[in-house]
Amino acid sequence: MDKTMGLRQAISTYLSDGDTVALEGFGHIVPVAAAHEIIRQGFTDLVLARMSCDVIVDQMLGANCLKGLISSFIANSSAGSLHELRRRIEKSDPEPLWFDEYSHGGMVARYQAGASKLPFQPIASYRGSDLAAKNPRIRSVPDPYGGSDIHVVPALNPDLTIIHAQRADIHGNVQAWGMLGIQTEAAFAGRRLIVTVEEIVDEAVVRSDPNRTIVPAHVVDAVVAVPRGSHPHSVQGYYDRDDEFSRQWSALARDAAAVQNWLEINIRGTSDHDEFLATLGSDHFERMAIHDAYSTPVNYGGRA
Amino acid sequence: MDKTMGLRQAISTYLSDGDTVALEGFGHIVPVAAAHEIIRQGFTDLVLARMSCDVIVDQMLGANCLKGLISSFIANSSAGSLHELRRRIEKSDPEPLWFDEYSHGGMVARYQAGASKLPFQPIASYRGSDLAAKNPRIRSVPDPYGGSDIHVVPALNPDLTIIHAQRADIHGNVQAWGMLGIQTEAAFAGRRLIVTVEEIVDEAVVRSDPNRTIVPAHVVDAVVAVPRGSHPHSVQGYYDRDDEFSRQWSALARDAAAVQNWLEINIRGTSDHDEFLATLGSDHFERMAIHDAYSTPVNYGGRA
Amino acid sequence: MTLSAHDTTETRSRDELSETTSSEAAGDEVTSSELLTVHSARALAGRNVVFAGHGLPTLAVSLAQHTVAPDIEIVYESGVTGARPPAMPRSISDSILVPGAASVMPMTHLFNYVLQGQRIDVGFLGAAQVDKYGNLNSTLIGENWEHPDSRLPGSGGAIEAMAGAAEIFLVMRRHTPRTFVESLDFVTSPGPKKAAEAAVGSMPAGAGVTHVITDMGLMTRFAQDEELTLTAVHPGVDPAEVVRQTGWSLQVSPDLETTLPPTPGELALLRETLDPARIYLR
Amino acid sequence: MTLSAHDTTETRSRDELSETTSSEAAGDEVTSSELLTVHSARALAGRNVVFAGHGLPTLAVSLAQHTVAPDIEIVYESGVTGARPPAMPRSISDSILVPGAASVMPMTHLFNYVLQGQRIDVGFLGAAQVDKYGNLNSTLIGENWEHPDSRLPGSGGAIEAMAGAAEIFLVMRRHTPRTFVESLDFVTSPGPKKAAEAAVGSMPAGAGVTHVITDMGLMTRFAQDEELTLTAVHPGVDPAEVVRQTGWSLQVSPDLETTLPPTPGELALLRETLDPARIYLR
Repeated sequence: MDKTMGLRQAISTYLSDGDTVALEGFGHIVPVAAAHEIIRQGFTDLVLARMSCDVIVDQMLGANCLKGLISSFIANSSAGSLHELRRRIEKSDPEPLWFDEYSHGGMVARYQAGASKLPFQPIASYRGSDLAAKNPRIRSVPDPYGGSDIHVVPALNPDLTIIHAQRADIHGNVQAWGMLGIQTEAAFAGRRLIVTVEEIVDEAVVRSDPNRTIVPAHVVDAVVAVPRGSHPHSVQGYYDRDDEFSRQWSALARDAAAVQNWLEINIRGTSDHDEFLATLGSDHFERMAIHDAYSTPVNYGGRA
Repeated sequence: MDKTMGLRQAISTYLSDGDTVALEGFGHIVPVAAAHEIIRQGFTDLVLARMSCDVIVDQMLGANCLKGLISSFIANSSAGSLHELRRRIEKSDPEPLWFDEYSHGGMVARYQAGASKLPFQPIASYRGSDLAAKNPRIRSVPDPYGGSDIHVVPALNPDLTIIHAQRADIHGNVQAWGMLGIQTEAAFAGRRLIVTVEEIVDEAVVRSDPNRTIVPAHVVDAVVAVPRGSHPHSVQGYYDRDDEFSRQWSALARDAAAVQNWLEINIRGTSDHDEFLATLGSDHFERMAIHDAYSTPVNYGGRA
Repeated sequence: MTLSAHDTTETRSRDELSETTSSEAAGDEVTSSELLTVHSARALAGRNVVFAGHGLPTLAVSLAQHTVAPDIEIVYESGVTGARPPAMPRSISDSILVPGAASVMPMTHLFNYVLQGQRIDVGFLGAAQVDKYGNLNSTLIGENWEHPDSRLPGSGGAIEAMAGAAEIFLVMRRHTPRTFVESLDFVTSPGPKKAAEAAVGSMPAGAGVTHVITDMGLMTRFAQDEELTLTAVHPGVDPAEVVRQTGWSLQVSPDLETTLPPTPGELALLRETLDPARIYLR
Repeated sequence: MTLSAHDTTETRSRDELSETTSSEAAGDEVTSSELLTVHSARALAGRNVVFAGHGLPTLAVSLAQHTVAPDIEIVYESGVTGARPPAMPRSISDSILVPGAASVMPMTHLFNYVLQGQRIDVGFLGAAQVDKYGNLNSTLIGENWEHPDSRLPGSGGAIEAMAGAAEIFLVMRRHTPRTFVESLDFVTSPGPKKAAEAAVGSMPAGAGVTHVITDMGLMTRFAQDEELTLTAVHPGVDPAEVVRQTGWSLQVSPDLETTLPPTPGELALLRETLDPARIYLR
């Protein structure tokens, strides 16, 4: 079944105001273009699930898309703070944000339970942490094998999950390499799933290496070709990350008005991701060029 | 650190009488040569953990290595019954066998809890099954999020896990492809880990494709080169399975004396795996030849 | 392991593979395997994701892809999806499934995310015994669980398929009072009614066994408390004989139908395209 | 995310990267980064598997590989093991870590099997605040948890590193009473003493913080109820000043030592081999 779709249509078809939406990718293959399209379409009252925050969280907050955040790390990687997010948490400026906070291990466990359709997942690391004291959704169960009670975190089943990957076939068999984060679990946990990819490839390419598939087709609702869809984050084998942008963002976002201005020009002022990329200038990606380093092929041969 | 070792030394170093030993591999990349070496060295009172049984279970039972079995499928794949095993269970012949029985999902959950150092893992599928009624180690915990009580299975942490794979470097970075079974979880769950491989390769080969690594070096105690170590099971890209042997086994093992005779000639009568292979005849593996089908290389390139 | 219909005991399967159906209408060259495969395939109309063993279920899904369900996808217990093997696989862990497949998942993904994760529309199972509510036994025959008369393979993934799949199709090669029983010797894979009667545990996600395909005809059930009902017999089969061969008082549909025999097109696909070596269709 | 020592607040790190140590003996060209890196590396003797962030911990592990611990292996929070990047990574999720690495694990394996799985000998952490038992705060500064004065990055994987690693090495760039506090504003990552006082949950597997490396000297603690003890000061540092800069009554070892300055060999390795572009060693 051909599940290819344009980004605009995919977002408008599978996302609704008030949804919980997971955008995953751990500093690599991040669905940035999809986040921008959510802003463009003016969605509101979303709850964003994202283990490790970055510029897109500040941007979605600035665009007033979010009423809540589920996360375990809320800095801008090593580039600094996310000031739009800090204003919301520290000063309720411009309004309060519901923040459901875990550790990375807790977020992994929540997605895993969600993907597995279990009500919760045990986790061993929360004893004595104020995080467990603060968050009423971190609970405990007895150990029927005689150990001490153990903490549990509830399943996370986003209404929509969006991930980005290097490639997929038109059916939605998704392949990725390099740092994989929690994408497979987030994909299976989602009630709906959009996958943006650098390129849609012939299924013979995918099928030459079936162990490389991180999400099988039957889990996918829409496959969207979005070259450079992860920028300013990297895509292994395609382009490097744009650290300069990430650093600039942490400076820019100290000023709430500057965030609004940036969104107006760069996101709301562009009709789609291609137009957004065009504003960066034609030579912008030269700085993000990579060298080639191909894997040694493995032999999948079997009985002829 | 160079962790390469001979099979005889690896087994004698890391296994003791009375241990729980996991031999995993789901009809593919099965550590058969390691099982034979356990028989040769005459270990006793072992508890074998193996999701899906096969000829090596019958052989280890015939050799009186096992006092117990932890499993979820006890036929000889589609080749028939394991008669040594059935004699033990149906008639306690020659003596009783402790059989700790689960479903495949339960075994997966047990290894997963073991690898994760959790006391147990929840599982949704056991409500109403006599398997849960029969096995006192299948228990339940309340759902602190308001659902019904849910079953749990206890962590499985074998004293020794042995897996087989296509290749590894001398440090123990293990790469495998094709059907992967529960090997990664069994490896992490083990207190000790031996990996047998078709070949030990230059680390540059492994490092050209780091996502292909199923077990990282720091988990591995010994790496052993054992070409054709999975025979009569297949190794993707190396050799096909020997269905004729598996079928013959189900016929042969109807007779307990024939099992003893087979073990005496083929295992106890050979000093190592090479000698065992030699008894098969030099043209035996011509029937197990495969065609070649190489994966399309992927680009791991990054910032130069 | 998903039980193909012929996996439950080794001795039964050999004979039955070569057994021909008694149906005159289908022509005496139609084997039992072909008959069961064709009716399994027809029942797959409208379904998308199937969990199945090798042999008959694999063939049924292939046939459905060519007929009633072009986009249907098969997931094997070994983690393989989208397999396009050059020849019939000999088991669900046959390496021949892998080259050219769309994905190979590790067991954690297959059992946690796909089966328990409720991603399967139809799971094919076989069993040594089935009761009127579609509860299945693939563990043992006999009264004494510790020392059964006959020890069978056990669950494999059958429990997870029953609990997680939206529906289960049960294929039973031989409809007898020993296989269609009033009371199972062991409940390996409980349907939702049996599960609901238990004290603890998560309720299964799906409807349990909804279709039974046998050498005599077809049965269905859809609601939790509904019994299996005979809805069709194969041409030439006397419904009274089906009732006699059933270990409980079998309900017969007032609208009982006679199945349409395999069409020349279906048989041609099976014999010439899908299993030309007749590895399975002996 | 593992906190590199300079990650906790952005404003602090920039200045401190270029700050030089006050130590005369080490030569005024020895930067604070170099001093902390060298002492972190020396503390890794005898350890095998380290969980660490980019920057200083990465450099410390590399230096240890060349000196006290040739076989030591670093595991990054992004799942990468055995990385051999051609240049210093800019964060733990820098794609430069991947080409030529020994493995890349998905998050489930990293967090469940490696960290919770107790496979780590030493985890490097940073923090905004530490108390006398090595409990760490990387979540917020202020009294009001809902509206803190300053909201910090949060746990990332710090809680899991603290609970699962055999030992934690804490790197604190600036030893002040605001960072070494009597009472944390928020206990993000509890050590085993704090964990033992809690009512529920699994006890941590490891010893918690055993080594603290600061710009003034070194502290250690090993037993659950043991306080951090000042065991060494850098050359020229007055132990009384360390006590004054500590927010609790700091125990000073009766065998207090003065650290050996970075050797020319260590400095040459850092500057010429490991970070020749001086990306981190500014």
